[in-house]
Amino acid sequence: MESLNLLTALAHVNVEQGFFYVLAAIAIPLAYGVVFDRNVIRSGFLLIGVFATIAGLFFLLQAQFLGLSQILIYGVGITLVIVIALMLTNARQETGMNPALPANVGLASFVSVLVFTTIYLSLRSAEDWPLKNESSLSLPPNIEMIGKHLMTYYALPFEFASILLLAALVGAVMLSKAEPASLANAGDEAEQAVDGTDRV
Amino acid sequence: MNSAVFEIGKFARLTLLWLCIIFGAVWGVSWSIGVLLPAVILSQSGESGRFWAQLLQALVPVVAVALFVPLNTCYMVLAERRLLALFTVRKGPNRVGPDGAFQTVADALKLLLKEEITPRGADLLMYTLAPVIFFAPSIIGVMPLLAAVSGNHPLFTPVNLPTGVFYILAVSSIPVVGVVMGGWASNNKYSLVGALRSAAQAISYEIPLLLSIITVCLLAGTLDFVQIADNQRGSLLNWNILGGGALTHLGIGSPWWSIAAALLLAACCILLFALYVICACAEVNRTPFDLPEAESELVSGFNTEYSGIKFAIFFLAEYTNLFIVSTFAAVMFLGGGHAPFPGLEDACISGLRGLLAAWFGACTPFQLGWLVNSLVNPATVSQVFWIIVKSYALVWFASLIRATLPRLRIDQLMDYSWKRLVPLALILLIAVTFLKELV
Amino acid sequence: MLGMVGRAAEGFYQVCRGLWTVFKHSGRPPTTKEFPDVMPELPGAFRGRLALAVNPETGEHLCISCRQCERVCPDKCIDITAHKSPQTGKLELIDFKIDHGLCMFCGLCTEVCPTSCIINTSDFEMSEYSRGALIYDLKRLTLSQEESAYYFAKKDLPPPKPKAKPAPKPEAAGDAGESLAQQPSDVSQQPGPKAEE
Amino acid sequence: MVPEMTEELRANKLKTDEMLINMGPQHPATHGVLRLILKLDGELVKHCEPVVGHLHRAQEWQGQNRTWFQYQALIDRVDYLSGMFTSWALARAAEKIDDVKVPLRAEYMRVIVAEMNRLTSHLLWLGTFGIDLGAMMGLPFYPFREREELLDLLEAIAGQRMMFNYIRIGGVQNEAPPGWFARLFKFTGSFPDRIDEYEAILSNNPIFLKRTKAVGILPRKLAIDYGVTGPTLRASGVALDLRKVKPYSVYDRLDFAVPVCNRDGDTYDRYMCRIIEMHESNKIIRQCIEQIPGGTADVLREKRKACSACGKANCPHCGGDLAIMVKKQNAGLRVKAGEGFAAVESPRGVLGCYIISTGSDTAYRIKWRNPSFSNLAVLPELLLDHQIADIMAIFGSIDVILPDVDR
Repeated sequence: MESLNLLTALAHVNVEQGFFYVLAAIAIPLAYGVVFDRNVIRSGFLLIGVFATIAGLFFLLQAQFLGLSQILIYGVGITLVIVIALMLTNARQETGMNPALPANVGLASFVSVLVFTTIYLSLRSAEDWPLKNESSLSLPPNIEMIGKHLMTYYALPFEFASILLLAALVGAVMLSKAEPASLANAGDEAEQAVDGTDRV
Repeated sequence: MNSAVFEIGKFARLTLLWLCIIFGAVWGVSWSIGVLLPAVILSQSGESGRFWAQLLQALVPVVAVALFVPLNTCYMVLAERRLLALFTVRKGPNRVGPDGAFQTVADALKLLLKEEITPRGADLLMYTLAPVIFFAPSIIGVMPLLAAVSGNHPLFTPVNLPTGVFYILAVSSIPVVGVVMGGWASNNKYSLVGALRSAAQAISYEIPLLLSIITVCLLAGTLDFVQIADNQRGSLLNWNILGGGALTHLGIGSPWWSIAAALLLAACCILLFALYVICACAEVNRTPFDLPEAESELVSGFNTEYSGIKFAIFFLAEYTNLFIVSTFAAVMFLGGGHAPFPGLEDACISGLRGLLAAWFGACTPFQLGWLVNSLVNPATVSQVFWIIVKSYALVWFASLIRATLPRLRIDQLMDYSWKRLVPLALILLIAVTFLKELV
Repeated sequence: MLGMVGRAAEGFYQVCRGLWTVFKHSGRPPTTKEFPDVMPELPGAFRGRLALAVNPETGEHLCISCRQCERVCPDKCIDITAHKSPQTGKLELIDFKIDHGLCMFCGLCTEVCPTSCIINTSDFEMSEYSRGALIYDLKRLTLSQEESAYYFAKKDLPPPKPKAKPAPKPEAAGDAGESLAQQPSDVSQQPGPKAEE
Repeated sequence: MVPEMTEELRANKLKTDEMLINMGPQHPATHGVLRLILKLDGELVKHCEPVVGHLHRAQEWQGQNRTWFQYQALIDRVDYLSGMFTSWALARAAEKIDDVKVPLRAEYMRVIVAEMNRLTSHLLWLGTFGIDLGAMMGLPFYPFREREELLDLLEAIAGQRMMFNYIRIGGVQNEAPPGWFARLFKFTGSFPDRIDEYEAILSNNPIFLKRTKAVGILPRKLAIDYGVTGPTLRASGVALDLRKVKPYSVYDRLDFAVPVCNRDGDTYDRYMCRIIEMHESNKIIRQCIEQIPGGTADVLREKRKACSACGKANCPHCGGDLAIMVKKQNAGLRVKAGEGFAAVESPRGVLGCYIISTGSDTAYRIKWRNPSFSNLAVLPELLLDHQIADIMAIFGSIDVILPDVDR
């Protein structure tokens, strides 16, 4: 990353901007792939690619810690679990179905447009993004800074987040431990519907 | 008996030859494009050449890694085969080149020339991408290690990240994506099972590995490789494996609790090292944990269907990962590039300096003397020497483990990680934190 | 808790013991035999390529065309061509073919040979580019005098009687002549254990 | 533990897809060409169906179309790791029909070579068992080193390393070459130390214990029901060893123990059984060398030199014991009309041969009772609810030779 800095200083051109567009050009098709690829597992892998490019964006913003965490936790850990979960489901059944019913499409596009607009508007409203100018974040040893902020200024959100995660863990344990009878029956029916296929 | 000694001698000779090749090539190339070429450019074109000179200098780490990784893998594979041969009373490859020194080069060439087979029904994109994703992290993972290995040599300072340790940990978690991808994409059930196993294994062993590394970082108080290595300067007692200097602070008049704490800390750190070695073995799929490619069960696991250059890339990355993990351990626990005894390092440096002076000092004009001086810096050479000794010793130890231990089963593996290693790592984390304050 | 620590220590000790045992082996001489450079020392009983020995002293062919080997061969890989010499009325060997691609080196032919003519040599490197080349004819099968002497000594075989050839020949030839009719009962004049009719 | 987990899974109805895997016929760990059709739930084996017959060579039929003499040479190939035992079973069955009294020296020679062959078989099993468990590099080579020495010895006496064709109807093929007994005796002296070395690597290794203890438990009753024999049965607590139960040849004159575990045997017990058996076989060989009538081959040679008339069956000087075969065999070898069954204790279990002879030079009918076939039959029961990795451990521990299964 420092070498990147060096190059930036040397070239007298805005390399960062160039890199940003390159990363965006990779990320957007990948993201489309995640949505439109008919193969669920494949789109899971593409999701990893999306996260990786976003980590690259973090690097561009000099947020090393964030970028590395992004790779470590989202890029590999969580998405891999998702992919494995997808592998364990019956993918052939998924690809066999036709989700592109007109009603579904309409609803889905309505929701996506809504979400996109919301995010876009909220982003627009902030006129100046003071990322580069906030000296505390752009200092190289920013892990220390993040640690301090987490333990002092952001202590409450941090604790909330950890409680949320704990709850999620407990919930996961509960879910896998015992299913309600109704759910189990539903699962039975679902199984009967599925042919004994051996291909994942 | 004589013939056994003879075989060991042959192995030592091979090692020497290959180390000369690897480090000679890497050092020569990095020096010429990092020092010589920029000097020439600057002297020719003055200020306008500054950009190109600096660009070349910035490229040094990349070129060095690109050279180092394949050469190093060639040596490591050869060394492993020869060592396994030694352990199993055989001779090992000894036909290609002197004593079989270039066997792996020949093997690599053979792999490159082999037909690439894509199985029917494979997901071509994922199938092709998988080796790349598996290999890329091992290349970029080596980079921060370069600075630590070379004693923060000016050429490699750019890749010395303040968050080096964290960087390596993040990067080393990526290969498993390649494994899962390749295993799934090759449309083979053995591959798929291997990939799933690999994912489960990587995710579970990353936690104790991370915890053990975090503990060392706490002990050292930094995430910077060079600093961690520098903190262990001095002697064996300063190494992190013995508590990072806790023992040296003890004097005659230290209170008993301080002595006890220091000894306990040292014991904890040795345990920590054992923990790291176990987790690292699991992380790079070495023998007791080589389930993803368990040969007797899953044919060859995730790379069953790979052939030719793709397989070669998997192979390359696997050994590079082993090297990264070993060097990492050498820096984190075994004092980096510092000699185990206080006098030894100084003796190394002054001896080298004397040697250089004797060879070049008397008869060379100023210019050449400068070149030589920038080429061979005695302190750097000593540093590189010690760290290489340590990391290859760990690599050889991995070979010994591979020659001995059977493989764990997947549920036992997970059991072992979650029920033994994670609690142990947590206990050690807390213990080390407290003991460090006590000492 | 203490038990767990004890078990862990025990396991660690045992792993170290195993590692040490393996490590010790690096100081032992390798067992590898570098084959093309160092030829193995084969015992006399080794059943390698089949060959026809000659009398080490006189150089005359030992085969009397009795066809015992041809009959006993489980693979039927031996093919003998002989004819009755018009002059002497005795069998004369014309050609002797062994298909080594078919042979399984069981050594039965060498056991039944009455004159120790067909023997298993210690030669085992006989790869060829075609199956046809594995069919050895009389010329390729016949050993030189020195080789015959070597194998007679190595296999501890009784030396052939030098000039006793005319004496056993009519008997053997007669035997072989009858056996041309492929009657197994003819051979049973050298009976197995309790052969009976 | 694994079984409880599946119980729990079943009770909670957690849905996962079953996977059908074809293990073999080309798989590095199926010891040849066995095909296992496995239904997996995750990594757990839910159903296993062994498919045999890829190596069927009609060995029984060949016995009806080859003369006795020729068939003896072929039959080594049935169980290629212990050819001596198949030869021995055939020879004993034929001798039973024919009422042949085998010379005592030949009986001793048979025991020696057979026990050597048992050692080679067990050594190879140990090496491959290590491979099956993932000890890929170190362990397999040490047993193979010792096996090599034994095979060299067998080669010196029989002429080949695996297809011995040494034990014949009426005796053994030939006398041992000079110095053979001395070499063998020297080997048996150092061999127990070598076994201790293997044990230092494996027997107490925590990973090995985890992989083998309580894995693939074969209850006593199940083993008997399936007709399992050999070390696999003895590890399950049934003391059936023909060498002890129905001593044939000269086993009643030898002092040796048969290792039997007094519980339902798991993979570790089967491993231990074979390790101890190697020690016992070593002991048997040593005793035989000491007891063999006429002394070792070198002594015998001296005796024969001194006694000029030893061609006789009952030589007063060197005794009738010194013969190694009843009569010199040839292509016209015949066996009396009749039928008979004889069995020997091969490294894998009871190896039986049933012959109907009509008195001609070929058998009318030959039927083999191969231990591997029965031992393999129990495999699906053993594999149930075990993991993929355990398949190899269990399959390795019952020690099946595929040609022996398919004949």
